[in-house]
Amino acid sequence: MSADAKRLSLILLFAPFALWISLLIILPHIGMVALSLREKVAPRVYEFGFGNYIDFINEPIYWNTLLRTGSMSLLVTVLALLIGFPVAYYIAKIAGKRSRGALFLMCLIPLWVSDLIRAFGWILLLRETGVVSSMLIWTGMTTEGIEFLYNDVTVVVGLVYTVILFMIVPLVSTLDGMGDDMIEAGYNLGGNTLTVLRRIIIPYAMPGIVAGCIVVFMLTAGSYLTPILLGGKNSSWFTEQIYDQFITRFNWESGAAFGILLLAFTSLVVWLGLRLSGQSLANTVAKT
Amino acid sequence: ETLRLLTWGSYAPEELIQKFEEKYPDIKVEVTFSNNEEMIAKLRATGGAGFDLAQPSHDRIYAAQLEYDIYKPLDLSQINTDMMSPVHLEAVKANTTIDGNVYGVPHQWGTTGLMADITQAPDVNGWEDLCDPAYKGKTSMRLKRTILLATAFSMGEDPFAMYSDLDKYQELLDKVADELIACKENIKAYWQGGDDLSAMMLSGEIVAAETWDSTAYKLYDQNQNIVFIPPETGALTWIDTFAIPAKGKADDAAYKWINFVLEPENITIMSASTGAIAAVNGGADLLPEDKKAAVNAAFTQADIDNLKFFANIPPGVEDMEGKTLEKIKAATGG
Amino acid sequence: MARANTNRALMFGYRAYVVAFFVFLAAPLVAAGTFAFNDSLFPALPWQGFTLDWFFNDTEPKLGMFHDRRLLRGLYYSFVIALMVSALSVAVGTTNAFLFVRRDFPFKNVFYIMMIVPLVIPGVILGISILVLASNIANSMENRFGMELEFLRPGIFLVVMGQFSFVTTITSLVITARLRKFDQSLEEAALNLGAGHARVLRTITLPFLRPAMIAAGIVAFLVSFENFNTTLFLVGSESPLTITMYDRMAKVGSTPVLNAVSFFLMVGSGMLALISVAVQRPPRSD
Amino acid sequence: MTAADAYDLECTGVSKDFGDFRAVDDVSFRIPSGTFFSILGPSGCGKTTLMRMIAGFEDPSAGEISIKGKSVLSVPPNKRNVKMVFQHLALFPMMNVYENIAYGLRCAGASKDEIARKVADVLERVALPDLARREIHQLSGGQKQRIAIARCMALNPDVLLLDEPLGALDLKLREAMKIELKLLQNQFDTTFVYITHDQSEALVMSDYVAVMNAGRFEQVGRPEELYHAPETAFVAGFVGDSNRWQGRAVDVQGGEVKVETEAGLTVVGTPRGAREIPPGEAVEVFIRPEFVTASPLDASPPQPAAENTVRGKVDGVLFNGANSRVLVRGPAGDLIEADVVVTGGPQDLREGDAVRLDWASAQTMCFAS
Amino acid sequence: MTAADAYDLECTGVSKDFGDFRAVDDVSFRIPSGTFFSILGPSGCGKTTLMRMIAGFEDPSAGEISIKGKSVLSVPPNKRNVKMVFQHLALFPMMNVYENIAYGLRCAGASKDEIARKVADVLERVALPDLARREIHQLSGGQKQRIAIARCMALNPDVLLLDEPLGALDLKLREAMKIELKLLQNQFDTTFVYITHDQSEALVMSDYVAVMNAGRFEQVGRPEELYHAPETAFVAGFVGDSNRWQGRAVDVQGGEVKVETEAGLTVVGTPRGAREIPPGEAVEVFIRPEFVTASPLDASPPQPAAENTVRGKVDGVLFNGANSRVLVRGPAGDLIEADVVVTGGPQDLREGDAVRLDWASAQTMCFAS
Ligand SMILES: Nc1ncnc2c1ncn2[C@@H]1O[C@H](COP(=O)(O)OP(=O)(O)OP(=O)(O)O)[C@@H](O)[C@H]1O
Ligand SMILES: Nc1ncnc2c1ncn2[C@@H]1O[C@H](COP(=O)(O)OP(=O)(O)OP(=O)(O)O)[C@@H](O)[C@H]1O
Ligand SMILES: [Mg+2]
Ligand SMILES: [Mg+2]
Repeated sequence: MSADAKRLSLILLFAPFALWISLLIILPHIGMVALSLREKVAPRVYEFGFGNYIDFINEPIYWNTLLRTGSMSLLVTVLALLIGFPVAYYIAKIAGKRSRGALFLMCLIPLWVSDLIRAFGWILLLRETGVVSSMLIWTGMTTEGIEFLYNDVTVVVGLVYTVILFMIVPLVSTLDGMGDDMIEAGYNLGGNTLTVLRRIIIPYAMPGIVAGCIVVFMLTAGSYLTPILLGGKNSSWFTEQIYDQFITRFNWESGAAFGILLLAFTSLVVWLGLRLSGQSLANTVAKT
Repeated sequence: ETLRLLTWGSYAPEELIQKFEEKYPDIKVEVTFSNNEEMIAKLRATGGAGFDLAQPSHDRIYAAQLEYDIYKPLDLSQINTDMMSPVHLEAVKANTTIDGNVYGVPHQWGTTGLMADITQAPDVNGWEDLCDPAYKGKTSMRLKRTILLATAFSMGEDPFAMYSDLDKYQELLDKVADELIACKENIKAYWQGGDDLSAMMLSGEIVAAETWDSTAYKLYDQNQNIVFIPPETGALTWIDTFAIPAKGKADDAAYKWINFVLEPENITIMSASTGAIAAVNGGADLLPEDKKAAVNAAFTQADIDNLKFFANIPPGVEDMEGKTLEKIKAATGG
Repeated sequence: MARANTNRALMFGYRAYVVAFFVFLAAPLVAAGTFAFNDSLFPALPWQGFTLDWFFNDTEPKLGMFHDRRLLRGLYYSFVIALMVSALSVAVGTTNAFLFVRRDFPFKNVFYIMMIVPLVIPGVILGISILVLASNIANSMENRFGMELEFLRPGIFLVVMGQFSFVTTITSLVITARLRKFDQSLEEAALNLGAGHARVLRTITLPFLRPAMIAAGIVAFLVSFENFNTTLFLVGSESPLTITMYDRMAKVGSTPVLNAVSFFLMVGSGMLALISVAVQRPPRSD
Repeated sequence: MTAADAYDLECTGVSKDFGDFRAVDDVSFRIPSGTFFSILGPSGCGKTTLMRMIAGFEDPSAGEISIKGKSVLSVPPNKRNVKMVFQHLALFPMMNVYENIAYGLRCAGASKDEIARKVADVLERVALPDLARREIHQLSGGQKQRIAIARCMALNPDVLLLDEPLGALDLKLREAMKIELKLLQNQFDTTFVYITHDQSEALVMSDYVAVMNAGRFEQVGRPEELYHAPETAFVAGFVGDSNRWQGRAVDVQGGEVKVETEAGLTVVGTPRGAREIPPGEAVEVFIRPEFVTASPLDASPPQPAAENTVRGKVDGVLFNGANSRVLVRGPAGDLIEADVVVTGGPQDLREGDAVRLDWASAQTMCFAS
Repeated sequence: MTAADAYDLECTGVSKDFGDFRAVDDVSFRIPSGTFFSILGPSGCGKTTLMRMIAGFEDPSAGEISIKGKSVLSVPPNKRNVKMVFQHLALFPMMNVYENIAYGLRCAGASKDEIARKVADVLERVALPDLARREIHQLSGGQKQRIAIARCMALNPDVLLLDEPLGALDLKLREAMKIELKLLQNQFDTTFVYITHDQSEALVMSDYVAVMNAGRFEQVGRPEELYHAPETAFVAGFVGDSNRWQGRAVDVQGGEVKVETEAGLTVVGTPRGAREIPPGEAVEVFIRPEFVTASPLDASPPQPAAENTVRGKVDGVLFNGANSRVLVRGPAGDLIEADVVVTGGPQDLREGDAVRLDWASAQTMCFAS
């Protein structure tokens, strides 16, 4: 191929990528930053300023919600890791060749339906007159219906449910790449189960763990339906604030500011996480 | 040609649409369900495009039009205004006229009040009863501006009167917020739409709630113990209107639809679906029989005289109310 | 099996845990699906008997999903949108794969990270940022030139763009992974055997990528079909199914017809998922 | 000290079934202290399975395994003092060289100083003292090899197991590592059990070699024994190169067998192996190329006739320095290989030359088949 | 027909630079029709790069490449009648055997019948006539190899290039394929250019071998020439095994050099290579193990003294059948290898035996270094 043809084909290949990233990702975010810096002073009159951000700082409701969203997302991430890791390990290392694929597929089942249906399913199960409560009454463990919905525990459970696949998938794929001989070498050299887990399996799976955690954290912090539907009167999730600003209060300017804040906040957490674990975005998320 | 309706759930019953399409075979009707806030939000985003007919409440047109210019003036000559009950027509016109242009005409009206299962909660008759510890964990309300206004009324204030003095209104809102936060523990959940409310009520998970009268009537159908109760301080009354988005592309079809649903036999079908009363002369008589019974069971003449119509929302108030609602939502209750 | 000290009790507990996990995974779906067959107006206990009305009945109040025009229309829009999104994102994913696997250019790593980033941006933010940009452009075009750019207003186009913006990351990663496994000497071998570049692409490279492209397309289709967060802000009057269902739930009243739709979707996506597994499975050597 | 103590490793009647497939079938052997012991066999014959039982990763279905005279069947793998070098080495990629070697010492609870001392010591002994801080991916193939061995040797194992550790290396390096491994074993003076399917590795390095086939040991012996006195046809064919013919015994007398091969050649050989060869029996005949003398028909004076003589034509000369060979097409149309010396001079055999092949019956091994 | 036509492939002064790294440096050679020509060199010496230039996948930075006497520099790779067998064969996994072979014919626009006929024909010639409908993954390693060759040969190339095609095969199969490849080349009578870093492959199969190092051709010649008369130290070391010492020429006379090695040994050898060896010059000395005779010190009657004699002790016996070897620790403490015959009898050398090593000066190659 001649140099010119090479250059031309490079440009042709680069164009869709550039259009996609610049028109759909970069420009919209710049636009959002710009919008968030507009202060509304009167109907149809706006000024440049940081008013929307100042409002955010001055109003504890807002930053409390952001912190709450962040900390609950972290909790969900940790839980998803703790619950998902043994399952991923089972799929990758203990299940037979044949059942491995089947189990992996079963993990993906919840992906087949939308958030909405999943939350809907949980509501049917957990409401006061729902399946679980009815079962408890039927078995005589309680006489009155119990309301499982509308509390933080349910929200966390629902969120863990929604995101756990995104933890399991990268974990399975990194653990899959670890030869059995690595683990056997760990035992052979005298390690017990705990040592092997702590010194060999977990360090090896680190890129997968970090990738899973990043995706799970971002998805949780950005989720909307699950906390709203399962949290009921006590949900207050930051995406809901954004939604309210945009939709129920038509206040795009502060909605945009909130969006930027959410993005900045979650990015900060992810960056810290990468820092602490000594990984980089390219060798974790990209690999899996 | 397509008529794209932006309206409330149940404001476009399948039966009527089919009938309409039979009558005008070249028009197809597409419906998007929405609520007051979303209607404005959607039309704001599109600059008034994307829909051909919207149905916001009468108090939500003026400010939105001033701020975002999302509706086009109505051509009253194309609308069969003679059918409409003059009281409602004039009320709506008064609320939606800007620079001499009229932006809305009435369609249906209804109230927001209370609903209770009288066997479980026999003495609910004021907004404050939703916070009665006797019904702890068994009541519900909708966390929207309606409940702010209702609570203000139940505290003996008149929020509409304070719209002219926003500082005073803010004070009132703060008091209302305290009240509602205190009440939060009593609430099972805030309902979002007619459905979850119905489900909770029918299943007996709650025994009393704020409600749209239409929802209450529907439940009355299924369980005669569930009745609509106009609160002592007066049921809050809304009128849903017709308004044409600024960039609607099927005005003709829109007018046809308006006139079509104002025809008496169609009103009955419509009201059967919405549970609300058409804003036409003798609207209540055009209700289906069962609904009529429910209305009659719910309202005495005194209640009707006590109706509180929503006043226009001046600019800025929406923000104040929004923040108050967020505060209530974020407060950690039970 | 990579375990030493296989303690029977421990293994039993472990297996039980895994089983419990899968029960947890399946529970809400089973619940949502099962109530589709409950002969009641509300998706709740008690069980009133088995019925298929919520699929096939054609009269109110038990209007079955196959006779519910709005649901069907939602389904149709979802389908159209998902098709467009998967076609577009697979196409761009493929060019991205070639770009990042085959080409060298300055700042490649930075661009590669940029390619991944959309995956971790909350969907809500993607939705609103695109909405904001599109309406800004549309408004200013209108104010300056009096041009009405309808497609920049909420509607199918923006929904497609919004979903495309992050789905493309997924398809790019899937196809890139496959292309990395491609042994470039296959292309050279084809050239060596006398094929021109276009023919090599058509007969060697694309057939090799095809399983990944199909799988990526299916994933894109499913993700698009289910997407709520991004779509919510960009939807116009043509609501896809999830939005229709949400409206139904929140604004009208959920009847078991929603369960019927859920059941239908589970079956549909299940089949798609199986297809994607089937195409990705390497041929058995025997 | 009991007699059993003299053996580092002892297996008695060890079998392993996977479902109804028997991977290892009644294997017994014992290895004296300080020996380099190889297990040689084709792919899939059960070598790895046997080794994994010794290391404790599989439980035998039957039989007994003892180390230093003590049964280890109930000892978990991390408590057995048998260390293993894995086929792909299984160095931990997330640790550097130092940490890889220190891992086992840490597990054993050694103190920090002790670890540092032992790691330095073992690195010294594998002649890589400066590599402690290297990451694994920075090592060459041969260095990785030695680190994998060092990691095990730091723990002073009773027995070191090596599962085809040279399989992944390239040709030249493999040659060099063969000698190096042997020297390392000498140096550490530990019992090595070495698995391979490459006969030249087994022959070159080992004190004893066990030839394994389909789960069973066919023969255990010193390399020379296996090469010169194979007890089964399998061993004769698997160890070293051979011309190999199928045939039928036509006459048996005086310790010699006369065989007619399928291609129609008649050869005289000696019966080998445990089974008698009655006349008429189907036999396999093996003759190593180095025992076949090839001489130009015309030039050479007739040699003192060997028991077997065949005339043919050179079909090809495979020059390979000291290991050169000719392919001769015999009268029956079959190819016979014979080692020759190629000096580049005029006396060398060339393609198309007529040749005579001679070999002795003593070196012609016949097995009942 | 011009003289150049007699050469299928001709390279003149070909060089290739990657950035400022020169991968191929001024290489010239020509290959007569129908020859098996090997390029032998260590990893990274530029073999693949040279071959890719011939196939047209890289453009030379300088020089000329002609096929059948015509320059092909401006001919794109898909138009050159030079076919290539890739290291990992590059069979198309999504096509079956038939389609793989048909691919090139289709590109050339052959008719359906013609394709069917040619595919059947070439499959016949590689002795796999029944495999047309097999999928690639159903083939064994050796079969794949032959299909890859068939795929090229179906197109009647002027030259077939093979880039280490045996590299991926396992040991036993590689041995068998060596002979098979040679026979195939005979059969097709096409010029083969074969790349390898395995000297035994190059020696066994080739008519001519070019030894390549660091981008340059060190020597081109028949296998025996390279083995017995290497022109450079590199060739002497790379082709065949050798004992190799660094040293210094202390005396040069009568076509012989006396060298003192670094370890302190004194050896007499003959100067080789183009460069003169003046006294005092640093030299490298090579002696092949098969030219070193090892005899037990006590037992054997003194042989007619060779020019070089050393006494030592056996450090190890590397038994490998006909290719057995002893490692002898010489007086200077260095190890010397000598080929021996190990029969398993009492006369065999054993570890610890005192031995005498003898070798002739004629076979002791000295190069100025
Ligand atoms: N876990 C297992 N389950 C069932 N069969 C097995 C298992 N492990 C090994 N086998 C079978 O046992 C036989 C012996 O396997 P093993 O790995 O011991 O062979 P090997 O001699 O090491 O071969 P290679 O030289 O290829 O490594 C093989 O046929 C293999 O398929
Ligand atoms: N595209 C390239 N860019 C830069 N350097 C290259 C390129 N291709 C090859 N080289 C360098 O050129 C040298 C020769 O490479 P080449 O692949 O020809 O070696 P080789 O002799 O085939 O080795 P091997 O036996 O390992 O295949 C190597 O040092 C290699 O790193
Ligand atoms: Mg093995
Ligand atoms: Mg190469």
